[in-house]
Amino acid sequence: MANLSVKIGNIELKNPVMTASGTFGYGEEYADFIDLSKLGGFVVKGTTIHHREGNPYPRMVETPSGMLNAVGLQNHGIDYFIDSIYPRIKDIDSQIVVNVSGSDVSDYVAVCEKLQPLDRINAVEINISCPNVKHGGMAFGTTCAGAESVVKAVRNSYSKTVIVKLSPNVTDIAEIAKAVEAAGADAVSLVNTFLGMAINVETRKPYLSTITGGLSGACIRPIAVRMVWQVSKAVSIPVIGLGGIMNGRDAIEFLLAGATAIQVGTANFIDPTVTIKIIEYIEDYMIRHRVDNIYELIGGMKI
Amino acid sequence: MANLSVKIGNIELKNPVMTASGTFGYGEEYADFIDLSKLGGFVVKGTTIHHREGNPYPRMVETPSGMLNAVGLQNHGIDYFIDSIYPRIKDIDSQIVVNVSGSDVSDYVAVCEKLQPLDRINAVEINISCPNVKHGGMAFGTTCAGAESVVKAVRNSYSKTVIVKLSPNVTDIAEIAKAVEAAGADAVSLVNTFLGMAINVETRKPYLSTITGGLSGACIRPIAVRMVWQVSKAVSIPVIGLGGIMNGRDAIEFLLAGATAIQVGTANFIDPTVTIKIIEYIEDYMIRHRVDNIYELIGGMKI
Amino acid sequence: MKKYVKDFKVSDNVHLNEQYSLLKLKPVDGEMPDMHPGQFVQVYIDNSKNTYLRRPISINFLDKINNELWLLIRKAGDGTRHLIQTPCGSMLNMIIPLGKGFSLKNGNILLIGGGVGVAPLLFLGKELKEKGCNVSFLLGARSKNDLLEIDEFKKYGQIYLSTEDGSVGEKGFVTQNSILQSSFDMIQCCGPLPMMKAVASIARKKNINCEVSLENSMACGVGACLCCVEDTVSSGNVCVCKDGPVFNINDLKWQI
Amino acid sequence: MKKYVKDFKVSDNVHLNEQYSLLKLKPVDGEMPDMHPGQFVQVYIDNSKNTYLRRPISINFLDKINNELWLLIRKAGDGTRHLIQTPCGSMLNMIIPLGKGFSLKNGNILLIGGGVGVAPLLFLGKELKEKGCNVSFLLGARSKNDLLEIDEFKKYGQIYLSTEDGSVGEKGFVTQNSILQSSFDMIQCCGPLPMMKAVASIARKKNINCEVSLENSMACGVGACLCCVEDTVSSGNVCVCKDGPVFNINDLKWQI
Repeated sequence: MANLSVKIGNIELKNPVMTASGTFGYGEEYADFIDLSKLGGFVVKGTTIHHREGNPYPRMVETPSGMLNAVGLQNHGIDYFIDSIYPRIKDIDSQIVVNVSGSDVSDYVAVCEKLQPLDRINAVEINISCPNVKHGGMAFGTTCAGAESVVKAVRNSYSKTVIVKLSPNVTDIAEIAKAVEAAGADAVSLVNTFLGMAINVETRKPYLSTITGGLSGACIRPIAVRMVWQVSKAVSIPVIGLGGIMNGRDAIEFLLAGATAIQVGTANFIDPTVTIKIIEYIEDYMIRHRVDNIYELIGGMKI
Repeated sequence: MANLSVKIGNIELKNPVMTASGTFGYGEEYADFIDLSKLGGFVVKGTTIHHREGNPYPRMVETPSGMLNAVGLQNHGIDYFIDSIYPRIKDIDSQIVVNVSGSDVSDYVAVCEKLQPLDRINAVEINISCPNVKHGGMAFGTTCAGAESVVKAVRNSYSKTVIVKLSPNVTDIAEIAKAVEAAGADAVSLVNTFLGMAINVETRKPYLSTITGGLSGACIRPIAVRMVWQVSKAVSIPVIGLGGIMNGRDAIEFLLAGATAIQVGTANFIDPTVTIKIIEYIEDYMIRHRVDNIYELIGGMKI
Repeated sequence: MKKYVKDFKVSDNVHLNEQYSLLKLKPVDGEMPDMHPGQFVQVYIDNSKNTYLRRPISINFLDKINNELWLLIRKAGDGTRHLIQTPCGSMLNMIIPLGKGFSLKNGNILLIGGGVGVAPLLFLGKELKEKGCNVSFLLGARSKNDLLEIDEFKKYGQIYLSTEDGSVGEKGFVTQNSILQSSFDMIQCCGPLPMMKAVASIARKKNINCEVSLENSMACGVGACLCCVEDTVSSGNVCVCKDGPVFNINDLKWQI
Repeated sequence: MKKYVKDFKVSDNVHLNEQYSLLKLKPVDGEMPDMHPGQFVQVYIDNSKNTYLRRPISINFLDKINNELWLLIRKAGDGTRHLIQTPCGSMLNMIIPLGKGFSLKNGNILLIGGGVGVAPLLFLGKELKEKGCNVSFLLGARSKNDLLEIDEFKKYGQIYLSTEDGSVGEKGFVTQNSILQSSFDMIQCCGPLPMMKAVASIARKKNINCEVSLENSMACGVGACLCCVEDTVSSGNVCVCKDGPVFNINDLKWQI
């Protein structure tokens, strides 16, 4: 049996297949469809220090091979997560990662400090790339200085694995990745959504209440693969690849480009069982290609 | 009859529908399918000072709702264009724009100086955003200083209309647009292609000979519309919008976002008659919505 | 109720008119999931270029005798255009069942439907009748030809019709129908938003318990993406796909 | 030759085997464009989610009597998977005709095809025969069941077969077939690249004029996008879609 396990910072994933924040709820929503313990890990949705109602609807519009969303980090806040959600999911035998967002650096720190004591949460994903909030979010992720400031502060207040989720809405994502690596990140995950918009030409109004939103889905995959390739060459910490992964082939493509693990996002909406199919595809691919260890595939593109 | 004519710099287009450089050859390739004189204008493919063989094949791979290309500015050079192609197309009753590329500033200047005397060429599109060439191209388009340097030099050597084609592979496209406006551009066109890549997982080789290529097609439209909206708010020169326009609805979407004219690119490959259908759709839309003058639609998104 | 991702086989495709098809579907594995009136399914459309996400379709009817699920499809976009043309024998993959449905109360119940909104009321009417309720259907449409499944509705209750052109039933909107003069213990409604709001305000004036079934642009259908929210009195933004699509009007922040 | 964007109606869809379908198409307006053997069409596939661009398909045959165009479709990806299932009566939009075809020479001509590469040779063989040529077909496939349209080919020339498993004709590759001992005035070939290169090297050794039909990933099909280039002796990078797909081997920079 091929070895699919990978290491991200100090956490070990039984396989490289994770789910992306904001697309998989708290895992529970998919418990009817798949055995969550089969996943390498899952990232629970963006959590902030205080409760957030998110943006008004409409929050979503379909686009060619993708979708725009403008949820705006709706969540009940970190205390509610710790008191009401964590107890329900903590016994799932998979790596549970909490995606952390904030309006300023102290928010990120406060949330991470509250997560520190939780036995079953051994990694956070610092979201400096949410395009759907007025303050913070992407603002931190589009400059090296902004990214550094958040990561340094979190690093000093959180001793477990720190993953930093990068924005693709930049000229040189490798530069940002190098900055967060220098600031002490254990891994980077990319890409978050692309800032986009769509207009209803009959009403002349934007489809989203916030005018712009985050583009995800298969449409962005070629750009995401390119960015994963560039970043994995630029940094020595593990890269978690995401952006339009719809099936096992796409997952392998990201691994070959340099990703140590991958996250499945929008594809969960189209097929709630897709993550399991991807794991099975990778196992089958490794047998077909006589690959014993998944690390032989990581960055294995032949030029 | 509604008035569809728009002005870009000193040139007047009978309607806002143009074709994008590199997707429409020299117009002739589509003469069997449509009456070229019905077009507002067409941009002939990227022309350089010297003949270029372009990149080795494979140069193209299909992606979800789009395609990656790595043509690499294959063309016979400006002299061949002037001697052999211009005489064949100069009598087409439409605005003929020449897309100009170069490896350094002097190349751009030299090509524009050679175009200056041509009666039927009254505008150039300065390509500072080609992702498929080693030198120049996108390098100029991703910094304000780089963009300025090319545009200033061209402006001083070419007296007709200068359109600058911008790269979307930047953090803040509005900043670049402001820089080229300040440098003397008469208009900007956006977006050029997004840098992307795709890997064949069975061979583990990239699909393109150049590894990365330019992503175009419907998949990028939401990002392109957002950038057109941002740029049109930031500059006072006309914006020509392009990026995944597949039909008349999409064209109207770009106009509402702030584009004064639009360019149809990849869609020509899928339907060689699409430009005419788009013009007819716009005419019909203006009747349905009681719009007498196309300028009522430009930037007409209701917030 | 447990949710499934299941393949169904199209056993019949009844073209009701230019705009509407009634798809009858059998689970390939023979096992029909439990479902409740007002719930919906997410259909995967395999052959539509311009359809990336699944399409939410409300459950029209559950034919327990023939083990068939009925979906009433209206041609809205490219996805549903392909869906109404689905040939018999072909497969459809669905996530089923989704959302919270209508409540099943007792007494004198009026079910109001407009356009394709009549779909969930057939299944609901049947369940209510079997429960011993006195069911009345008030169905509205633009014109006679737009009224759907009337013969089916007749099996489960009294029928009252409104058409905008008066080609059948009373002329005008459902909200103008004289049946609304009578009193009911409960009104359950599905249709265009303006119609549902008008019905809701009548129900509120007459102090009748009222439920409506909302639409919203959905991605996941299971409450994971938080795209399809509705602002509620009890808990702020909740998911129409998971906490709805059926809401009691007292929990909505509608200005009515 | 003038190019058209034209709607065709599928008058017949012959499922040759699990992998292949023969589509017979009539122009909706009744007017069949002029075309030449070796040219191709760009088919728009309306019902495939994963097909954004048109698909280039070489012209298999032009049935002038029935005013029908034949396309031989091999199931390669999602687009062709849908294409081979196209029901009779449905419409296909095509750009037609595209590219430069085979030259029509005189004398003793051998047409070599492998797999789906046999497609253009049927139309070519017919035209050559009508021109008075002595036509021989050397057709290769993995196995007996993979050989296509043999009865059609028989109408226009001598048939020589090669199968890798020897289930019919000579065992081995077409390049090992004994017919290649004889001499010809011209060899025209279409098939997998390794096969065409092997054929080209034999032709060169025996100093036989030889044309091959190339594949390449195409977008526009009309020479506008410059994606599908082949490096040539005469003019460097040229478009396979416009200056090909048929090339004389002497103009190719193949190492043979």
